[in-house]
Amino acid sequence: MTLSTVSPATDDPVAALSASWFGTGLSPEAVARLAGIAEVRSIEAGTELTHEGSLTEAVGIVLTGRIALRMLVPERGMVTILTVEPGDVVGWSALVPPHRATSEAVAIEPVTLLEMPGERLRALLRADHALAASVYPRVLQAVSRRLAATRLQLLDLFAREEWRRSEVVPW
Amino acid sequence: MATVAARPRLRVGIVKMASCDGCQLTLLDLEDELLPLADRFEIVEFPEASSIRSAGPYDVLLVEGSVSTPDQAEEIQELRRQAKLLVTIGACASYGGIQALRNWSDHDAFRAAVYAHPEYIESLATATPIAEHVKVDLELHGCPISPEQLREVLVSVAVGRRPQIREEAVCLECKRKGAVCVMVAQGVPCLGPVTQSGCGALCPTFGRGCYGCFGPREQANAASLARTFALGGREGEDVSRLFAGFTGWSAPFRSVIAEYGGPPGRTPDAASAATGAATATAVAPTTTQGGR
Amino acid sequence: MHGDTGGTLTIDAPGSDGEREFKVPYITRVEGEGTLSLTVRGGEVVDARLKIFEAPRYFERLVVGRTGDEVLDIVARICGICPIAYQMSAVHAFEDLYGIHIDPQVRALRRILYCGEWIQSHALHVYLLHAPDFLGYPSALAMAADHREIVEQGLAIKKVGNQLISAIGGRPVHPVSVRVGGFSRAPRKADLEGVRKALDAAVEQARATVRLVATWTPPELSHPQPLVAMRHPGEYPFNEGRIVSTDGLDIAPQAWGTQFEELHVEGTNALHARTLAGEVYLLGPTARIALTAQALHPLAFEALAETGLRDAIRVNIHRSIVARAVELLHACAEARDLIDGYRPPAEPRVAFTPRPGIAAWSTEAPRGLLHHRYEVDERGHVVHAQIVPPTSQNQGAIEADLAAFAPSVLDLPHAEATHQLEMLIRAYDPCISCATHFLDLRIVDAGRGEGNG
Amino acid sequence: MVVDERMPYAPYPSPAGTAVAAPPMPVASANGSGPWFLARANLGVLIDLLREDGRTVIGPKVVDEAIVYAEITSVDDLPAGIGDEQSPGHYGLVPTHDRRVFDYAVGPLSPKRWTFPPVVPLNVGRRDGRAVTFEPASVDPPPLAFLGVRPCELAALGIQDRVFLGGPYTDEDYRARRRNALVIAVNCTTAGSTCFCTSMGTGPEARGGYDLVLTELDEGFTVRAGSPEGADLVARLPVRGADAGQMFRAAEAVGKVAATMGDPVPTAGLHDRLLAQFDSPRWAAIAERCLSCANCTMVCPTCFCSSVTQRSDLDGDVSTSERVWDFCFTAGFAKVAGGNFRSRPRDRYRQWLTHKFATWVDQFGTFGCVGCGRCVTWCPVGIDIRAELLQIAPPLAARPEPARARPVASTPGSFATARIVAVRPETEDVTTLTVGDVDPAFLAGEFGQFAMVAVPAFPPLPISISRFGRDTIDLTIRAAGPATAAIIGLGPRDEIGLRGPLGSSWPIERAMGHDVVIVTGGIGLAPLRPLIDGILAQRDRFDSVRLYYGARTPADQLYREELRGWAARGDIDVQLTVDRAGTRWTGPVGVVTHLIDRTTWDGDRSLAFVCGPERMMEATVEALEGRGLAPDRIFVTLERHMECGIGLCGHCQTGRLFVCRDGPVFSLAQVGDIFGREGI
Repeated sequence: MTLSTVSPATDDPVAALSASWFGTGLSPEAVARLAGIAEVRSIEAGTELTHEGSLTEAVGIVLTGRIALRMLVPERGMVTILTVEPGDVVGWSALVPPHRATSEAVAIEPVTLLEMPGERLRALLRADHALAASVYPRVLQAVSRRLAATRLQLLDLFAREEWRRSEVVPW
Repeated sequence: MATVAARPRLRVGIVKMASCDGCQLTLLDLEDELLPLADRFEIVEFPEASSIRSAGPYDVLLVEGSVSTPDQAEEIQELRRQAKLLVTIGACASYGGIQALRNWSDHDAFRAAVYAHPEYIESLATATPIAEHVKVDLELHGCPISPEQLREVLVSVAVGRRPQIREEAVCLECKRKGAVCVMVAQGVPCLGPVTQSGCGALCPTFGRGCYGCFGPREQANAASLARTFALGGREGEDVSRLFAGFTGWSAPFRSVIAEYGGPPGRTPDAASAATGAATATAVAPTTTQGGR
Repeated sequence: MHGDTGGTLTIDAPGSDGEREFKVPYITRVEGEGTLSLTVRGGEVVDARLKIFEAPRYFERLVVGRTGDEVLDIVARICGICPIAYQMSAVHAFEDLYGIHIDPQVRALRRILYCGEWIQSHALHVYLLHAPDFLGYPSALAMAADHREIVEQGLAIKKVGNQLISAIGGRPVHPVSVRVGGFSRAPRKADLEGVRKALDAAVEQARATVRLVATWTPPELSHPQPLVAMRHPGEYPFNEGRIVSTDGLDIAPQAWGTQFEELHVEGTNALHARTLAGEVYLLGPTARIALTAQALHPLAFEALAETGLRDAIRVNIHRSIVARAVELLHACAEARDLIDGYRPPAEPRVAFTPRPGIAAWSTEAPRGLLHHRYEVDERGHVVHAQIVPPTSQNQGAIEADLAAFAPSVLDLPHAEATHQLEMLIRAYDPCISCATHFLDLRIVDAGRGEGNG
Repeated sequence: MVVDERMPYAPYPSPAGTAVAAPPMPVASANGSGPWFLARANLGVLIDLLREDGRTVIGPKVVDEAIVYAEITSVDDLPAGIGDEQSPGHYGLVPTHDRRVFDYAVGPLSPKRWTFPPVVPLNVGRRDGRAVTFEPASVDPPPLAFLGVRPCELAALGIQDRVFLGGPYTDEDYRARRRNALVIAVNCTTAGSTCFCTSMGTGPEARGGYDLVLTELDEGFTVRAGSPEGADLVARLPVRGADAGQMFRAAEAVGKVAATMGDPVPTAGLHDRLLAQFDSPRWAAIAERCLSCANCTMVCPTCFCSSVTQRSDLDGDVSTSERVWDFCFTAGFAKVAGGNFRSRPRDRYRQWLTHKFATWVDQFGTFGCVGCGRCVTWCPVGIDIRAELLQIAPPLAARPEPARARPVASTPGSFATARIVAVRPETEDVTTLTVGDVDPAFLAGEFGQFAMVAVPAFPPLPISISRFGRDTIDLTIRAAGPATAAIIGLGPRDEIGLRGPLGSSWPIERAMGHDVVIVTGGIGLAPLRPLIDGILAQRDRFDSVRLYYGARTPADQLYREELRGWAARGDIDVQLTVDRAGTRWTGPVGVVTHLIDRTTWDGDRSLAFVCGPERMMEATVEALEGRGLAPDRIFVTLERHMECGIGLCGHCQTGRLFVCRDGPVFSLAQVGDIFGREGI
């Protein structure tokens, strides 16, 4: 039901990366180095990318499609708490010890993903501080934005929302 | 500011090309201020009123009339060289005047229709505004010009300021006077909305439509007014005749006249030209002048 | 030619029989541009030519295709000094053809309007153009240095004339209210109050004018000429009356063409008007005074009598200034009477339907009889026009007078002689702008050594 | 936002003792203010009285084939049995076959000619060597009495009072002339085809600003006084009390005239509609016809522009200055040394029209137009501003604007009963009531306004109106307590009490010709639904339209069918998100900003309408500002405890605002730093 516009999928990692929110603003060198270890993956709808608690093997950037982050809630079953939309990062925990997934990630639409293996990416960033200096802020930005959004969700605004209502409850 | 005594008298010339002398006369019509003006301006050239002749130079040269003979075409060049400030006075000098109606016609046919011996007639095919020949510093419009505006020009030159001549439609003077619009209330065609003010909305206040003797005002939308006349049920020529007057050769009016089939009586025009020519070349003495 | 100065003496090449030529390359203080060239051989005038280099404007052609009302606006532009004369001859021509009978009050208004034109035109000529010749100044402005009160009096009278025209026609030059059938708007009595008051003073000033100009001694000349003017029983001629002459002519105002014509005259390039008998004749104040003085306003008649110059006027054109002054008084006095009797007409303008035919009429312009003749088609559009202004008719008389007058100045210093000749021409108050459209322009270069070869 | 830019009921009070714009005197003091009856035969007595008082009487008179204001010396000068016919570009007199003297619409002249004359001397400047002096011209206008002033002209006088006397600097010439003029008005019992005072709210009945007001009947005139001077005058007139029949016939005649005029210039939102059209191609089209001859401005009774001209003696040592009428259509008006700011006629016409109907409001608080129709009749080429306004800035096609009615019930305590015609559950706890038999004022309500809804025994609740039907309105209510439960519990044919419509509204007109972004959450969609209806009803008047809607869960989305329908149209980008969802939901999950963050559209040409919980709006505003939207183009709602709904109880006061009266819709610029601040 959404009519969101997405940059067309491509098999060329460089182009894909540069076109993504994550890649824009990175120096050509940086893009080249990251692209060097990246590959474009197509994922079927329904595919599980990670399990909650399992090792995160790769950092991905969603090019098209949508990935749901889900958690198991006792008595309520699986609950989608967030969707990762095109341009955003999935699997950031691959960069942060202990590299364990914080939720289950499931493709709820066919997804194309630009994927960078965690090991090699970490090695790359350790070796190249300049590259690290330009990549980590982006990762932080993605994470913090997600954090802020999650807080708003926590407020459960609509539940407590009193739109146009100032009812004085009579005793 | 220095007083008159201290100020040098400015040399003023008044000359004419093809015209009726009415605009020069307007200077003499400033009866109350004519002599005081003469105290401040040295009128070094005014053949209509003085035997003193001069070749300039002039601080201010007032030029009446349109250029319509080869001599005048030469003469105006020399006059321009002699004049610090060249001011044209009247519709002839600014727009060619009524005689510019001939500009629509084949000159030879026109001449033949008027003169028994056209080969004798030395005149240009067109009667044209001064500004088409030399740079004009200021144009005083009107047929004739407004004494007030003439006065304003002389005063402003003497005092050394820019003349205050309003750029607006005749309608503003008309409404300021509280006159009732003849076009809206009586259906009389009126050029006031597209005509430069200065006459004091004379015609509308005298119960007839403006015939544009002060010429088109800036941004004159003559085309729209003409359309309105046409919607009022007039035929092509009866629209063009409204604009084909003393300032008909001005660009805005000219294009309307062209759009509505040219001015009445233009040549070639089977009906009138033929008649005219016929009488012009007929034998009887009374008709030798007739054609003219 | 605006650079030329006064007259010049040219002695012909050896071998010619010593002839003198007087030239006034640019006649000043007249309406428009003209030149005089006079050739004298052995004390006898062999050629006198008043030539015009005023540019042609083709008026008879400009009115073709136009309606009566449009013609009124157009022909006014023939002359900035006597536009009303042109409107009057034209409007009466069309009303005569269309069988229009105008309201008596409209008729009165037209006389008042014409009075206004006579007043401003005569005052202009008497004080600003002609007087300097008598008092010896190049211009009225120069004259004002010594005779300011005279010039101011002239301007004051002239102003009243302009006020009259403005009150009825909106503005002194090219007034706008005259329409076929009447006026576009008739003034309310109140509109005339201001000028009515001014007329009291003007009448007195006009009286003084007659006395003043009567005292000025003109150059000697005794040369009576045939005179032509309009005459109307009981009123001084403006718009109506019959064309009469000292030779007993008496015809309707439409009938000018049956008794007069304009011809190519052998040896000149100008067209002159002549009676069918080939006579030259004189129009204007002189002729009117001579032919219909009895119709003058009593005040004017009395003033004329006082001068005792009635006969002198008849024979010496330089005296025309007196005739003009008398008419000035007449116009002021009559305008005053007419305003006192004026009641606004119920309808300022009567409706009419154009009909085809010949529309012809004559009226008395300040300078004399002005004849118009239009061929009109069934749409009321002019297909052909003829306009015969007074100056064109006076042409022959002017040259005849020059021939008669020249011998008396031959012995004067050349410049003075030339000046006197120019004076003579000015005495006619010639309106060259008016005349232009009928004068042949081949001699446009006359002023530049024409006659030398 | 609901500014009624039409003439207020009482024009700006004039400084003069006379013609003070007081609302009609209450019936209680009728003995002091009438109504009386003046027999036709005695009208002359009134004129004579005024002249005896030394006043020049300026009244209707036939001059040059038109009825104009001119000096009246006797009753015979009045146009008895003469009326007029007017249409764009045409005016003509016609016999009326009766003896009435005021049976015409307005002519080309108005009292402006006397209160703001075309030419007024300003001063005489003198120079003597080095010394200069300026001697101001003295103003000593003769005492006047205007007779036959129409209600629209009273309004015009009020407007010029505001312009010349209502600011920090005043025009003393105007003050003097105004003070010296007694105003005797006449209610309109006839209207020209070019009249539209009903639209501008200025007529056909005088509401104040007069000393006396007459209404013409066959046998005479009913008379009311509007000032002490008027009352004194009546005391000297041969009048008797008007009988009920006369009063009825007078009221009936005026009422009929109002009906014939209708509402040719819907003024709701006109200010914003017009300002949104600066770049309309229509201006050039008008300039094809417009002669820029300035006749419209000169016959306009409110246009007040002028220029100063000097006339100096031959030495330039003495010069007199005059103020002359001059207007935005003349060449010199916007000229500077460098050139002309409005060289093209299209610029001049736009300047005039937008001033009259928009910027005048910003400057002086009312329209600059009183609906007299003069500019239509006296335009030589017959340009009709009524038609042009509809062309350039048409009103919302969704609901043709009914004549504006003041709510029957607005003050606390007064409720108009309405009947529920349908009940529709939206979600588990949200229900939409469709309500009929409502006060017409509701049908004319504006998008975003709310109603106070009451059922006996419960406190009234402010409920936003979620749809304007032809003869019903929708109220979408969320069960959140006993009162809401009680309302939701009602069924068809049950009655409820309504007050309103109240509060401000979404400025949809300002969005015309722009991109529209609507961001909302939860039940915040309800007050925005009429806005969406309005936009979709004339989609072509707007550029891109985006709707971002967040709900708690898919099941909490309102109007689900309509959301699908909107998305299916393809001409509005509908993006939905939820805070949490089960596995069956394949749409986005997360807060609304989550949807905006990565979008690429450009906010320069956008207006945003935001409604939802304040925290959600804060986050949204941040995201929108990140998109380049200026604070005056972002509209939010404030939620406060509202009881009276009209800014009188104080509950909802927030900073300098009463949310119920000034809001609930505000531009971000309006609320400023109040927005999102704790504890205010």
